[in-house]
Amino acid sequence: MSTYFKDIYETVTSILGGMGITIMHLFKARNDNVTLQYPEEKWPRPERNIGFDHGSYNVIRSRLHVDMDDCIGCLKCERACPVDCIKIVTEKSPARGEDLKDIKHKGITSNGTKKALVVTRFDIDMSECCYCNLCTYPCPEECIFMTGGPNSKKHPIDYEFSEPDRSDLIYRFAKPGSKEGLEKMNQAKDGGE
Amino acid sequence: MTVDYLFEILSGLFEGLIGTNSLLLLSMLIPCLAVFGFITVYGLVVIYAELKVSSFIQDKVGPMGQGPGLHAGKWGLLQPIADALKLLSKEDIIPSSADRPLFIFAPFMIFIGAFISFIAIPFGESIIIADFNIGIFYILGVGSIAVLSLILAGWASNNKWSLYGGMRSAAQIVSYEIPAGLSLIIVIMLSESLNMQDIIKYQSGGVFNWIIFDNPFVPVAFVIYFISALAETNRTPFDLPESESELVAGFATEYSGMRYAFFFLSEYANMFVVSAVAVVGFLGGWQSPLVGFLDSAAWGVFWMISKTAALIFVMLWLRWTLPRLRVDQLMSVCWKVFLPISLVNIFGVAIWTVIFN
Amino acid sequence: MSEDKEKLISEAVEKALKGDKEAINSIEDRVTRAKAKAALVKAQRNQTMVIEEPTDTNSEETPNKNQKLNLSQEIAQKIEKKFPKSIDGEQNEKWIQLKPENWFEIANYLKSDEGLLFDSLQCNTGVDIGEEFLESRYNLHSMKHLNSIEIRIKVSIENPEIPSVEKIWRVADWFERETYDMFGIVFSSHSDLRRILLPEDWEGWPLRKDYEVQETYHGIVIPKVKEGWE
Amino acid sequence: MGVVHGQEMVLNIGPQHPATHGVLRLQVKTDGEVISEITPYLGYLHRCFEKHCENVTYEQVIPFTDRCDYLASMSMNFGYVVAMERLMDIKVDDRVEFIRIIMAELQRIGSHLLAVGVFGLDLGAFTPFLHMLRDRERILDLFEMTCGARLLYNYMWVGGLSHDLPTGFIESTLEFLDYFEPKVDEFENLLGNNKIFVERSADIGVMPAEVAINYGVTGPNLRASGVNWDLRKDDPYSAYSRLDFEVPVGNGIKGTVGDSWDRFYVRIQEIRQSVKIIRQAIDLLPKEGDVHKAMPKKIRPPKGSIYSRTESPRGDLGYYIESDGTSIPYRLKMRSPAFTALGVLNEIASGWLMSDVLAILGSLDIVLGEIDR
Repeated sequence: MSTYFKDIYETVTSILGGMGITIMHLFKARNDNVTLQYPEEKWPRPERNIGFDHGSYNVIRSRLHVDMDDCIGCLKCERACPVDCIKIVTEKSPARGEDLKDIKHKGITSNGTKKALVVTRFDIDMSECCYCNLCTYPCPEECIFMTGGPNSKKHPIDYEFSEPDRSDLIYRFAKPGSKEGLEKMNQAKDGGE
Repeated sequence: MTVDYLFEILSGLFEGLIGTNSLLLLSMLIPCLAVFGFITVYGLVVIYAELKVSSFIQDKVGPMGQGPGLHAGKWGLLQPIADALKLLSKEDIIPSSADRPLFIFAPFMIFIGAFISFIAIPFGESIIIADFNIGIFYILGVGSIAVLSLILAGWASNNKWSLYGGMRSAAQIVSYEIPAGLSLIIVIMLSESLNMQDIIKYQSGGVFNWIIFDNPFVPVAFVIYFISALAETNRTPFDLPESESELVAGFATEYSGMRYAFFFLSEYANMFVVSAVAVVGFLGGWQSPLVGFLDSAAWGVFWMISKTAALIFVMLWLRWTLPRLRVDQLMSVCWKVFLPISLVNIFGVAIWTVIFN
Repeated sequence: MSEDKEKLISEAVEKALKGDKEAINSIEDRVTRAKAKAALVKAQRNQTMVIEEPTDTNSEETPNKNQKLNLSQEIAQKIEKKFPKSIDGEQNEKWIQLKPENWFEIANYLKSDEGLLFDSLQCNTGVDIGEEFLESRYNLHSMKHLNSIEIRIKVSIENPEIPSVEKIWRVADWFERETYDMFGIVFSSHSDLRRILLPEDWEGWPLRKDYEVQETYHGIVIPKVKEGWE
Repeated sequence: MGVVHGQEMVLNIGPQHPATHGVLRLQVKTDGEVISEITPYLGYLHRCFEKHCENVTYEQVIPFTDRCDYLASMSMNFGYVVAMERLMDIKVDDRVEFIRIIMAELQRIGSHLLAVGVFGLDLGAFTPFLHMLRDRERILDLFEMTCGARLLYNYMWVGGLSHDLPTGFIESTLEFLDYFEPKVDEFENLLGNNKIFVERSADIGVMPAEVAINYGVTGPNLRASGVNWDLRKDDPYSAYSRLDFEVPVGNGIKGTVGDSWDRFYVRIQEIRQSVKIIRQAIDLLPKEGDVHKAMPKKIRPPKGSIYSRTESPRGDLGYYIESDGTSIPYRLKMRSPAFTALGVLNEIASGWLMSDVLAILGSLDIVLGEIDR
C-alpha cells in the first residue's frame, strides 16, 4: 500500500519537475534558441556569439576547386583519391615552361615551377567526392583545395551547390578546347617541320 | 436556443417565400456551417500553437519567415495554411487490399463524432446550438463514436500496424471513459443537473463559486478528468494508438492527404470538446472569474474560449514533456489508480455535502 | 653516379650529422646536393629510430606483449597435452595454429578450464592466405585473467569445413555467419548458417582473392565501370 | 491467472521503421502484443567496407572508417590509427595523443547524447532528444572548427593528425564544457528521473553479466550489466593511462542490474567522466608540437597481423589487420561493437511487449552503418 502511494507521489512530483523544466525553456525561448534561419542567416552566423573567432575559421570543407594555372599535372591528387572521383589527362607541352596563348596555358606556376605538361582534362565528380581532403595534401603546388580552405581569401566559402542534373556536378577544370588546340598546334608544328 | 432564435428571424424575413420545413432545415444548417468554420479556424490556430509551443520548449523558433511565398509569412503565421493546402492537394491513396467503403468512411465518422459534440457546448448564456437537458451525458455519449471509427480505420486499412493502433485505441478510450465519467458525476451531484447551462449557472458568483473550489475532493476529480481526457483524445503520454516510434503511425498509417487531415483535425477538435467540458464542469464555463468584471454575452464567449485554450495549452505542454506509457501500464493506471480514487472521491464529496451543506 | 660524388655525399652527411649543416649546403652541384639532403634525412631517421627503440621497451605495452608471447606457447603446450596432434605445423610465438578436427572440444576446454577461462570471443575473421587455403582466426580474451590469444585454423579451399563454436560462445553465431558469408567457410553443426550481410541469393564469396562479381543480379546488370565518365 | 493465446502473427519491423535506427529489419513473431521471437535481418546498409579496404592504400582506409559508425567517426579513426601504429611501431607525440583524446572524448559525449536522446525518442519523449541534439551540435561546431568537417572527419592519420588545433579551440572547448555540465543534470531530471521513463525502462530487458560476456556485448551495455570493463583502463592505449577517471557501472538503482535504465544511466555517467577527461587532457596538452612529425612518408607496415582494440562509444572496436608488406591491406576486418550488441537482442527482448522490444533496441544504442559496414 505504501509503495502504491509512493509511486503516485513520485509520478506526480517527477512529472511536475519535468514540466517545470520545459516551461522554463518556453519562457527563455528568445535567448536560448539555437535555430539558424537558413537562407537569411548563414554560417558563420553573424549575430549570435558562438564563441569562435571567425577569422581563424578557415578550414570548412566545401567543394573542390583547382587553380588550373598552377596545376602541373602530376596526378598525385588522382592517386590519393579513395573513391576515384578525379580524372586527369595530360599531354606533353610543345614548349616547356612557356605560355601557350592559343589555349590559355600558363607555362610557370605561381610557385615558379616550369610546367612540362598541358592538362587537357581535369574532371572532378563532386557527386562522388567524399570530402576526405586527402587530395589536397599531396599537391606540390597547392592548387587543388576545398573552397574555404587555406586559400579562402581567393575563394569564398561556398557550401550550397546544387544542380538540376547530376552530370552538372562533374566539374571540368581544364581550359576548354585545350585538347583540340594542342592537337592543332602539334599539327602546325609537324607541318612546319 | 440558437436554432429557435434563427428560425424566428428567418421566418420573419422570408415568410411565405419558403416552406416552414425548409426554413427549419436552413436554421439548422447555418449553425452547423458556423461550427464547421469554427473547427477549421481553431484547427489552424492550434496547429500553429503546437508548432510554436513545441519549438520554444525545444529551444527552436519554429516556423518563421518574412512574407508569403517561399516563407511562411511573418512569424510563420501562414504555416498552418500551407500545411492544410498541402494535405488537401496530396494524392489520395487507398491501398488495393484495403476494405474500400470502410476505409473511406472511417475519417468522416471520426469527424462527425467530434463535430456533433460541438452543438452542446455553451459559449454564452444564449449562445448554444442545442441546449439539451442531458448535455453532459450527450457529449460523453457521442464522444465514444471516436472509438468506433478508430477501430474501423485500423481494420479497414488491412495493415498490421493499423490493426494494433485500432485495438489499442479501443481498449484505451473505453477504459478511460469510466474515470472521466465518474469525475463528472461529482459535478452532476453538486449541480444537480445534466444540463450544461444549469451547471454553469450553479457556479455563478465569482471564482470561488466554481465547482473546482467547492470542496477538497473536486480538484482531484478535475485532475483525473483532465488526464482521462488526454487519454480519450490520444494525446501524449497516452498516444499509444498512433505512437510513431512503435506503430509507425498506428491507425493512420495508410491514410494520406485529406483523409489524414480529417483524423488530424478531429483529434484537435476532440481536444477542444474535452477541455470545454472540463471548463463547463469545473471552471465556471463562460462566466467571468470576478463578479461584474467583463461580464456580458460577448465576453462570455471570450471567457469560455480562453479558459479552454488554457487547458489545451496544458495538453500541449504535457505532450512536449513526457514520454509515453506502455499498454499494460496505461490500463493499470486507469483501473488501479484512477478508478479507486474516483470512487473514493464520490463518497468524499457526498459525505462533505451532507455534513457542510 | 660516380664514386667520388658518392664519397662526397657520405662525407657531407657525416659532417651534417655532427651538426655542420654547411657541409651539405656548400656542395656546388644541385643534384648532388639534393641527394645529400635526402641521405641526411634517411640517416637522421635511422638515428632517431635507434634512440627510440629503448624507450619503446620501457612503455607499458611491451612487457604485456612479452607475457602474451609466452602465454601463447604455454597454452599451445597445454592443448597439445590434452588433445595430442591437434597443433598444426610448428609452434608460433604470436598465435596457435590448430587443426580443425578437435576445435570444438578444444574451444570448450579453453573456455571452461579454470586456468584459462577464455570466456569472451573477441573477433573471428577469415583470411584467404593464398595457395588454395583459407584460414579462420579467433581472437580470444579472458575477462578474469585479462589474457588474449589468437587461434588460427587452416582449411583447404576445396573443403572449407570447421566445427562451429556457436554453442560455446554465443557471439560466434553471427561471427561465423559473417565469415561464411564472406569466405564460404562452412561451420559444421551451426544452427542457422545463412548469409548475414549479403542477400541470400548472392553468388560467390566476396573476400576470397579469386572472387569475381557476378554479371547480373535479378536481371539488373551490375555496373563495373562508371557511367558517363570514360 | 490463465493466459489467453491468440494466433501467432509474423510482423516485419523495418526496414523502414522509425525506431530501427537505420535500415534494420526485425522479423518478429507476435502473440497479440507479446513478441515471442525476434530474427534480425542485416545488410541493408552493407557498403563492402572490408572489400574496399583491400583495394585502397592504408591512408585511404581512414575515410572509409569514418563512414562505418557515422555517429562516432573520431573514435573510428582513432581505433584504426592506434592499430596501425601498433603494427608499425610508431610512437607519436604527447600533443598528438592528447588532441586525439580530446577529440575522442568529445565524440563520446556527442555519441552518447544522441544514444540517450534517441532512447528517449523511442519512448516518446521528443523534447530531451532535441535538447541533446542542440548540445551535440556545439560539439560538431568544435570539430568543424578543427578539421572543417562536421560528421566525417578523416582527422586522425597514422602517426599524426590532419590539422593542428586552431587558435581558440581550447577556449571554445572549455566554454562548451562549462555550459554543458549543468545541462547533464537537466537531462537527468527531465528524462532519467521521470517516473514514466523509469517505469518504461527499469526492469525491462535485463541483461545479466554472463549473458553479456557470452554474447560478446561490450562498452556501456556491458558496464550496465555490472562488469567493470573499459579498455581505456584495462588495456590502455594512447595516453589514457595517464588520466584519472572512473568507469561507471550499472548498479540497478531503479530496478535490476543490467536493465534498460542502467544502460541509460551508464551513458549519462560516462558523459560526466568524459568531461572530466577532456579537462585533464587540456591541462596536460603540450603547448607546442608538430602533429605531422611522426607521420611516415609512405605507409608500408611490416608483414604480419595485429588485432587491436579500442574503446569506441559503443564498445570494443577491434581492427584485425593482416599486412603483406605492401601499401595495401591484405585483409582488414572491423569487429564492430554494435554488431554483437544487436546479436543479443533476441535473448533479452523476446517475451516482452512490442513497446518494450523497441525500447530495448533503443537502449542498446546500435548504429546500422557499423553493423552492416
